[in-house]
Amino acid sequence: MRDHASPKPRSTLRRHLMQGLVALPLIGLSAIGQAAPPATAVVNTTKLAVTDTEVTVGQLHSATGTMAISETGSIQAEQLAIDQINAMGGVLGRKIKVIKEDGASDWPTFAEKSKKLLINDRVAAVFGCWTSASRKAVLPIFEKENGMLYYPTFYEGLEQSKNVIYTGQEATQQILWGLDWVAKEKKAKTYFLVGSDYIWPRTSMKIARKHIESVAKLGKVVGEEYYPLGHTNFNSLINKIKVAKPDVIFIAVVGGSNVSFYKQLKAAGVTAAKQTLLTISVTEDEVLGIGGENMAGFYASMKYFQSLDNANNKAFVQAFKAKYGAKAVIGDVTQAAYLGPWLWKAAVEKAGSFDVDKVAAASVGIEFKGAPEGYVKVHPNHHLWSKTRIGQAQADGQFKVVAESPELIEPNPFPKGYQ
Amino acid sequence: MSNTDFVLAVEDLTVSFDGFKAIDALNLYVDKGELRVIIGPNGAGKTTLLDLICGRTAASAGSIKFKNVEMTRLAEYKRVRSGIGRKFQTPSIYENLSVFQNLEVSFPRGRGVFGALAFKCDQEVRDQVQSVANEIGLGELLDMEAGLLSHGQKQWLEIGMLLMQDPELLMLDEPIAGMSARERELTADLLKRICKNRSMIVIEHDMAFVAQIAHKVTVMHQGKILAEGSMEKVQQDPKVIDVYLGH
Amino acid sequence: MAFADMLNIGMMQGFAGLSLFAVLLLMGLGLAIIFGQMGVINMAHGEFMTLGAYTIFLFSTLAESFFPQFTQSYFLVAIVAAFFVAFLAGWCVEWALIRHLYKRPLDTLLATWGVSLGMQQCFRSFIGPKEVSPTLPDWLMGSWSPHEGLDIPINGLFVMALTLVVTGGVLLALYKSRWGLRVRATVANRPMANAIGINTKKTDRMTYAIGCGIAGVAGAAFTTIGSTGPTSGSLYIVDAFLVVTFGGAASLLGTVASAFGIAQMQSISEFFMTGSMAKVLTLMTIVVILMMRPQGLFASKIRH
Amino acid sequence: MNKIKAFIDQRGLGSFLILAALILVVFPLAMDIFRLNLVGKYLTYGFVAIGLVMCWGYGGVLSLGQGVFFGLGGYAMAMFLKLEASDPISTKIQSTPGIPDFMDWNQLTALPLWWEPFKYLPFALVAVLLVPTLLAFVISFAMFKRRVGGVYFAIITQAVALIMTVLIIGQQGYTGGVNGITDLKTLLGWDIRTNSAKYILYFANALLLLGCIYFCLWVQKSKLGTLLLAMRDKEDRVRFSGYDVSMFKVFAFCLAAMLSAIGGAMFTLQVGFMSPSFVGIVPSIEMVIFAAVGGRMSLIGAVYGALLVNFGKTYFSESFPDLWLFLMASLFIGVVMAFPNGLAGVYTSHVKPWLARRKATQAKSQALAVPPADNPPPASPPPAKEAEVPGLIRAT
Repeated sequence: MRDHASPKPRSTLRRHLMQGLVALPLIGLSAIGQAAPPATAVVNTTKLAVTDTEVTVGQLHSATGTMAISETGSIQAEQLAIDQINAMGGVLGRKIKVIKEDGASDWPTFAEKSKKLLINDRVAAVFGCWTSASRKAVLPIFEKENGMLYYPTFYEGLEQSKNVIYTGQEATQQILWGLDWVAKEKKAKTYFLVGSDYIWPRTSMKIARKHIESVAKLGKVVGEEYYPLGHTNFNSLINKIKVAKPDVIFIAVVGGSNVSFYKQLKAAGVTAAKQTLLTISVTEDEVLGIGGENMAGFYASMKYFQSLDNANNKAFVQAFKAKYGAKAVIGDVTQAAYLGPWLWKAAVEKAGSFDVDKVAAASVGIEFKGAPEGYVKVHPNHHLWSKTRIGQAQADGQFKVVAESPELIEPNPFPKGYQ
Repeated sequence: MSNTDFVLAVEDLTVSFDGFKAIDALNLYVDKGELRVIIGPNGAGKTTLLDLICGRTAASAGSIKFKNVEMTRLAEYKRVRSGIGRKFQTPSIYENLSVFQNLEVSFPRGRGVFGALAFKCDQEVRDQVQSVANEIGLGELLDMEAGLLSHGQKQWLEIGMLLMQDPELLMLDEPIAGMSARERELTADLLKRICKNRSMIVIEHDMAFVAQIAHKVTVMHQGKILAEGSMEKVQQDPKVIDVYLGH
Repeated sequence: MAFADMLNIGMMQGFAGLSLFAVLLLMGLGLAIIFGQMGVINMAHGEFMTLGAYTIFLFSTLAESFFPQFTQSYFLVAIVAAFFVAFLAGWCVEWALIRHLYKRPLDTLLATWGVSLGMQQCFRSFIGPKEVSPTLPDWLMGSWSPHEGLDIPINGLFVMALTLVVTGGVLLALYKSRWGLRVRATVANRPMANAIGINTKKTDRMTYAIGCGIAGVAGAAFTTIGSTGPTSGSLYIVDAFLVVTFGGAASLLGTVASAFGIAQMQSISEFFMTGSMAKVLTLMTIVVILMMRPQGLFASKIRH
Repeated sequence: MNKIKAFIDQRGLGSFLILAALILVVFPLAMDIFRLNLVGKYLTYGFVAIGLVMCWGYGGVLSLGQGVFFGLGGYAMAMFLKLEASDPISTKIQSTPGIPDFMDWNQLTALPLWWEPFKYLPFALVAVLLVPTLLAFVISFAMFKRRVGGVYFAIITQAVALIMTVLIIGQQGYTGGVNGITDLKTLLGWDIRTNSAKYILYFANALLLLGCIYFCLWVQKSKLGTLLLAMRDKEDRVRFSGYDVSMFKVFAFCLAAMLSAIGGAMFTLQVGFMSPSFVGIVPSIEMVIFAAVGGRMSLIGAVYGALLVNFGKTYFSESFPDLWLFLMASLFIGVVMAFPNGLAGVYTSHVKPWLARRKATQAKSQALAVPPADNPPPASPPPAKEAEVPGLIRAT
C-alpha cells in the first residue's frame, strides 16, 4: 500500500508538464474554460454531495484481501485521472474530492460500502469494483439508490444497467477477434480451454466454444477444464493438455493460480517455442507475479498494453510512473480504470449537471479521444467501443503488440448465437 | 454357564495394550449384597478391571455379565443405566456446581437430550437429594460450591452422586485415599451402611480399612487373580505374602 | 494414441502425483512438528511459508542488483536463509504468544490467526500488495527431457529432493538427536520431562521455531512452482492441516503416508474429472475417512 | 418490588433487558436507516455468536464451520426470494424466461428439480431450519460417537467449510457460483428493499434474536445446561452417571447450526443477497472471534461481541483502511492473551466488583450503621469462576 498511500512526486514541474501533455488531446472533447461555474442548485437537483467548489465521488476497491493484488492498479489509475482533472480545474468548475472505501475482497463488504457511499455520502459517482461478484453484489444497490458506477474490468457480459458504465471489454469483444487471429495466423484447428472455476471464465469459454465450433467454425475444442480459485497444482492438467495435443491453449485462469500455472507449464517443457497459448487473463500486472521469463512468447488478447505506441499512451505511462515510481506497470484494467473519471467528466459536462439520470443519458455517445488505448466511445448499452490487440509476452514483463483489430469492435453483452 | 445367582460374572476377561496383557483371562464372581475388596500391588490391573466392567476400556476377549446380561458390547451409559456405578480414583465431581446441583444432575431421570431439557426439579428430586446428602454428611452444605469442599467431602460427594442412581453394583476406586483417620472411620461406616441392598467392589490399599469392611477379598497380580477368600485366609496365603513382600 | 505416448503420459502423471506428494509433505512437515508434536494449532503456518518465499525474493533482488555473478547460485543460500528468517520469526512469536497458551490449544488457533492477519498486512504494507516474482536460476526452471515426449519438470525434481532432505533431517533430528529426545519426552509427559531436568520451555520454543523454519523452507521452495504475494500462504493452510490430521497428528510417518495418499488421490482424480470436482472428491474422502477413523491413519499408541 | 428484582436478577435477565432496550429502542432512535440496517446485519452474526456460546462455551465443541450453516440458511431463503424475483415477465430478456438469471447464463433451460419446492415459503422456512441442522447432525453424530477431540473436530469442520465453498462455486449453474444469489426483491410481493421494509425486518430480526437468546438462557438453566457445564469439567463423570455424552454434544452443535441458519436467513432478507463468501473458512473463523470477544460463556456478551467487532471493522476500514487488519489482528491476539473470557469476563472480574465496591462505599458513607462485613468481598472474584477458563479448554 505504501506506493499509493504516499505518492512521492519527483518533481512538481515535471508532473505539471506531464498533466498538460495528457490534457492536450482532451481539448475539444468538451467545453473547457467556462467563465464561471454554474450554480449548484442547477447542476445538482438530487441532493448529491456537490458544493460550489467541490464534488464528491467514491472509490470502492479492495485495498486488502486476496484481490488487493489486482485492484491496486485500478485505485492508482483512478486517482491519477482525478488528480489530472483537478489540475485542469475540475468538473463544472468543481474540484473532485474522493472518498476511498475498502471492499476488502469481500462481496458483502462491497455491498455495505456502496450503500454507505450512495446513501450517507451522496457521492456523484463511484469508480470501483473489480470482480464480477463484487459488481453483482453492488448492482442492485446502485439501481435502487440510483448511483453511477464506473466498472473497469473486462468481464463476462450478460449485463447492462443504466447505472453502470463498463469501461473494460465484455467477453465477445475480448475473445472473438483474438480467436480469429490465432486461427488465421497459427492455422489453429484444435483448442484446449482452461479457466478458473467461476462465472467469467465459464462464460468466456462458453462463448469461445460456440465461436470455435459453430459460429466461425474455426475448428474443434479438444478439452475444457476448470480449477477452483486458488488452485496451485496443475501438473495433471498439463498432462491432459499433452494428451490432447491442441494447437492452441486458451486460458482464463486468475489470481495466484496464474503464477502456479505458468511456472509449472514452463517446467513441464510447454514453452512458446512448442505451443501456442492465448490468454485473456494475464495483463502486465499478473506478469509481475508470474515472472516475464515464464510467460515469454505467449499471447494475450486485450484492448490495451502498456507498450502501445501512441502519444496518449506515452503521456499516460509517463504520468503514471512519475506518480507511482518507475517500476510501476500498467495493465489492461488499470487503463480502463483510468478512463472512468474522464468519461464521467465528459458526461457531466455534456449534461451540464451531476444528476445521475442526466449523466447516464448523456453518457451515450461520449467520445474520448485522449484514451491511452486510443479512441473510445460509449455505446448505448453503456459499454465501450474499443479495439482488441494481441500482445506477445516478453521476458522483461512487457507485451509486444503484434496485431490490432482494424476497426473498433462493438460491445455486445448479450451476444445472439453465443448463449 | 449357570451364573444366574451372581450379580456380576466376569469370565476369561482379557485386555491387551500393544501385546501387554493388563488383564489376563480373569474370572471374577460377585454375589448379591456382597462387599468385595480388590487388593494388589501397583500395576496389578485393579483399576483396569473396573474400567473394563464399566466400559471405559474395551475388552479384547472374554465376557462380563451383569445380572446375566452381557455387557462387553454395551456403551458406557447403557451399563450405568442397567445398574453399575463407578467412582474414580481422584474425586471426580463438578467443581463449579453446588453440592445440590452435583447430586441433582446425578438423579436418574431426564437422561436423554430432550428429557434433560424438560427435567423439572420437583419435590421427589429434592427429597432424594436431601436424604443422600444427609447420608454422606453434606446435608448442611447443599449450597456450597463443590470445589470448596475438603478432599474427604469431595470423595463422599462422589459416592453420594452414585447413590442418587441407586446402583445395584457400586465400584469404588480407593475411596479413602488422602483421608484423615477420622474421615476413614466415617467412610467405613458409610460403606457398611450403603452396601445393605447392593453389591460393591472396592479397590483399597489400606489393610486395616479392608479388614473393617470386606466380606471377601480378591488379590490381583499381573492381570490375574492370585488369591480369593476371607481377609485372614488371604493374608496367610504364601503366594500373596510373596508378592507383597518378596523380590 | 501410440503406446509410447501413453507410457510417457503415464510416467509424467506418476511424476505429477509424486511432486504433489512432495509439495504436500513439505508444507505439512513443519505443521506436523508444531501441531502434531506440540498441539499448537498454528494458523499462521502459511504466512511463515510466505516469509520464506519473500526471503527468496529479497535475495534474488539483491543478487540482481549487486551481485550479478550469483544470480545462478544465490538460491541455495537463500533457502538456508529462509529457514533462519522463519525460524527467528517463529522464535519471537513463541516467546510473545504461544508460550502462554500451551494449556489452551484452541486459543492458539485464534491467536495465530491474528498473527497471520498481522503478517499478511505487514507484507502488504512493507513489500506491496502486488505479487512479486523472484528471478529464479535458469537451471531450476525448465524440464529435463530424457527422450522425445517425456518432460520431467526440474522444479518438481528440486522440490522432491528438498523434501527428501528435509524429511530425512527432521526424522533424524527427532529420533537421533538430543533435541528430538527432549521433544519426544516433553510430548509424552511434560511434568516428568521437567522433573528429569529437561528445560521444556526451551524445548518448546526450539520446536516451534524449527517448525516455522521448515515452513520457511517450504515457502522458499514453492517460489519455483507457485506465487509469492501477501496472501499466497493462505492457499496452503487447509491442505497442510488436512495432511497432518489425516496422517494421525502425532505420527511423522503418518504425515508422510497421508501426504502420499492425498497426493495420489487428487492427482489421479484430477486427470479424470474437472479440477473442482476432484478437489471436492478428495476432501470428502478425507473427511469421511476421518469420521470413521478419527485418530487418522497412524494413531499414536498412548494409553489414555 | 423485591420480587421483581429477584425475577430480573434470575437468569441474568437484567443484562438481557438492557440489551433488548439497546437494540429495540436506543439504536432505532439514534440511527438513520442506513446505519440501522448495518446493525441489523451485525445482529444476524449475533445468532451465530450465541450459537457458538452454546456449542463452544457450554458444549466445549469449537466449530470452524459455522459459516456453512449460516450460508445454508441464507441460501435456502435466497432460493425462495430468487424464484420470486425471477417471474417470466422480469426475466423476459433471458433465453429461458422464468428461471433465475444465473441459471440462464449457465445454459440451464429448466429449473432443477430440487429447486422446485423452494417456490413455497413454508418449505423454504423449514429448509432454513432443518437442512443445516441435519447436516450438523450427520457431521457431529459420527464424530462424537467416536470421541473425536475438539481440535480434530475443529479442523474437520474447517474442511467441510472448504468443501462447501468449492461445491457452491463449482456448481454455479445451480447455486450462482462465486457471485452468489443476488438481486432479491420481494417477499410474497412485499418489497424488502424499501426503508419501511428495512425497519420492519430490523425489528423482526431483533425480536427473533432476543427470542433465541431467551431460549438459550432457558437451555442453560435446564438440566441440559448444567450437564453441558458438568461435561466440560468432568466428561467421564457425566458419562458414568448414565448419560450419553456424545448426544449432548451433538445437540449443542445442532443447536448452534440452527441458530446460525436463522441468522443466515435473516441476513439474506436484510441485505438482499447471499454469496459463498460467508461459507468459507475465513468468515467462519471471524464468527468465532465475535463470540470470543464478547465472551464465550456469555450469550449477551456474544451479541455485544458481534456488534463491537463489526462496528470496529466498519469504522476502522472507513477511517484507517491500511490499519484495520492490524487492528483486527491485535483484537484476536489481545482477546486471547489478556481477556480469555472476553467482554463478559472483563465485566464479571473487573467492572462488577468495582461497582460493588462503589456501592459499598456509598452505602458506608450514607449509613455507617451497616456493618462492613455484609458487603461483598471487594475486588476478588470467586477463584473457582476464574478457574473455569482453563478447565473449559482442557475439556475440549
